[in-house]
Amino acid sequence: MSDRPSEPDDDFDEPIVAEDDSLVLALDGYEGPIDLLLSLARRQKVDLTKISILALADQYLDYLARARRLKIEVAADYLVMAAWLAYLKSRLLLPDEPDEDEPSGEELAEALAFQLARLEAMREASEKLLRRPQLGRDIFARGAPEELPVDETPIYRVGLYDLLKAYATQRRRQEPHRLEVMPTQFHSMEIALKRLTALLSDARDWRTLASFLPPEITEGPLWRSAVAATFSASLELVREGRLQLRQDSLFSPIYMRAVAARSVESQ
Amino acid sequence: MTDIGHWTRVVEAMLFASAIPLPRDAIAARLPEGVDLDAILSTIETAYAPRGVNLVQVAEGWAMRTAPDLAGDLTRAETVERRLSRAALETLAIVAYHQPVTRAEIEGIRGVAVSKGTLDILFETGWIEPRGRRRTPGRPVTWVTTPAFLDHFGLGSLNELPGVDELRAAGLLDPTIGTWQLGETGGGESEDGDAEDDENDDEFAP
Amino acid sequence: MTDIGHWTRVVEAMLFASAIPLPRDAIAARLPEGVDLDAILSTIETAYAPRGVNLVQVAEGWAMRTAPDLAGDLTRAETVERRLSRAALETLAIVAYHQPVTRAEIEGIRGVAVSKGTLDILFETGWIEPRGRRRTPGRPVTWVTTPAFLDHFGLGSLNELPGVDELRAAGLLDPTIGTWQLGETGGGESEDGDAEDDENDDEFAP
Repeated sequence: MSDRPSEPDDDFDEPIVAEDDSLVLALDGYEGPIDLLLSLARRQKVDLTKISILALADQYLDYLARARRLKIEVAADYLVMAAWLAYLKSRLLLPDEPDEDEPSGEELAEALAFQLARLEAMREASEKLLRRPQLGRDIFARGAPEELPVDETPIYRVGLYDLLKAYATQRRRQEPHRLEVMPTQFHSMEIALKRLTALLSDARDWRTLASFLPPEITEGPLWRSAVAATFSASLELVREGRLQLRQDSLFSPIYMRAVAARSVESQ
Repeated sequence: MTDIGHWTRVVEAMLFASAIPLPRDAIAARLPEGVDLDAILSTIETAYAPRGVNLVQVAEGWAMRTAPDLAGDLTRAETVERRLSRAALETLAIVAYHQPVTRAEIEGIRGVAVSKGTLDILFETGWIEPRGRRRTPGRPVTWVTTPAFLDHFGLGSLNELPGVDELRAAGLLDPTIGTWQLGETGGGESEDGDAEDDENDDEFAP
Repeated sequence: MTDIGHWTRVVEAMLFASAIPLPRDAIAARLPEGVDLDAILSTIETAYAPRGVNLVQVAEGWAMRTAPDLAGDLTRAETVERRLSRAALETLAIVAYHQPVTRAEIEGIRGVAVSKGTLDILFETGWIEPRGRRRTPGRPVTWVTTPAFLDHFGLGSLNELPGVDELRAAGLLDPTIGTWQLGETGGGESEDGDAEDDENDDEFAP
């Protein structure tokens, strides 16, 4: 079991292998610019809180420059970071202009150092967590848990209303039932025919069937019956030669227009 | 419980963590040669004998089990809320309104068979009880409601159960089925007559 | 191991019966009043300390667990151990130490986007879960660790996270410092109380 703690460390292999200057460039191994910065910072071999951000910025820019010289493809976020670090460098090297809105170069550097330290802390923390004995791997729970007996006393929450309702329900079931059909509201063909005929004089151009419907009817069974009635009425008018119908394809809107009075006369 | 040998601890942990009783051979297979397993099992058995958990030998092997004498103290009394089935509720109502009533009579009123379980559940609630027998062939048991029934439903006496007229007045006898309108649901409600002690009002509802 | 009190045996049996940690209150609920549960737990803890099975305080409760030093001698569970990626482990640590934390905040700390799959894996493992939302624009979900996480890593509470006191003292768990300095995402992400009585909370409430 003493071999246990070292095991998870493989996960944390760093892409930088060499100690000396001939550092191996492998951007693929990094999870973004911050990860690369952290790796470079570790190479300074100092407490992260005492790190030289200026030196770090130089190392990063140098690293990217080499990567580009070697024609290694560099993702955009690395370049964004490079630009930002170059900016940070300039802010650190040049005297700060008193500007209340912008943080000073030192503040920016501090914030970056903080972020590196915080990420490093989380990495260490995750390693420490992994080194703990884990349930199901190093330590075990009871394999055959026993259910503790429970003595259940049922209680029924029933109110007087439920009781009476139940009685009424079952009584009603014994009684004869009547099916009652309520008067139905619908739009008759007679009404539709009347309406359509009245509107016919204004319908020289193609108009959709829907535009002939009474505007106050917008939905429900009444609307459906109005559509059906109007359509039937239109067929009647077509039969009489007073109306033309057109539908461009299956289920597409139905258009109608009045047949010009002249042609009616000519019939 | 001091000076416990390493392999005793390992066997203890194995027995604890195993999902199934461990046959002696299965334990032995995981120990180095020369370890006296029988002595270990005996040690553990003795150590746990007075405790809340014991090492027991079952058909399949060795296992740790909570001590059987503790069952009573480990049992937790719990009240669970249950719903009365509709059948039970209707049966209860019929007993209340028609008592004393036999099972066959309840079935006659409900129009369906009443399972014995339904009466059992109601008996268990303490709301109904058998009282006497009909002087008819088979001498069937008759059922009545109990004082606990009156108590639970807040009734002073059976006379306080509302009559059929009152049920109707409260709208409880209104049929909700039997009305139909094109394309609409739940449209109109209509009155329905009561067959027994009311004149039938057979006109259509307004 | 002699002269064990009756209620000690009962508590012992309860602890052995359960595979998951029992909150102190859950144990107390099954005991009569006047039983000194803390003394009992302490007695059991001491009695089992040298044994192959120990009483430990995990996940805000008490549980019997095999002794950690026996890990090497016990057969590993048959289940394939889940190898979490480095990204998942880091994310887990960040949730554990910074909870409640939004995905954007995790990304701010890690400096890279957190793929949805990473949170899903941890959620599926049962170690993290969403709890509540930040009262910031977009009302992002916040993540916390579960009792199963504490149980798995043998932690009594979040205060037992390795090095948590030092990290807190060093200000590294301070949520007010965001990632504004990189001019990237997460600029608007600021700490906000989870208190229910925050003003302007409810306008985005579902």
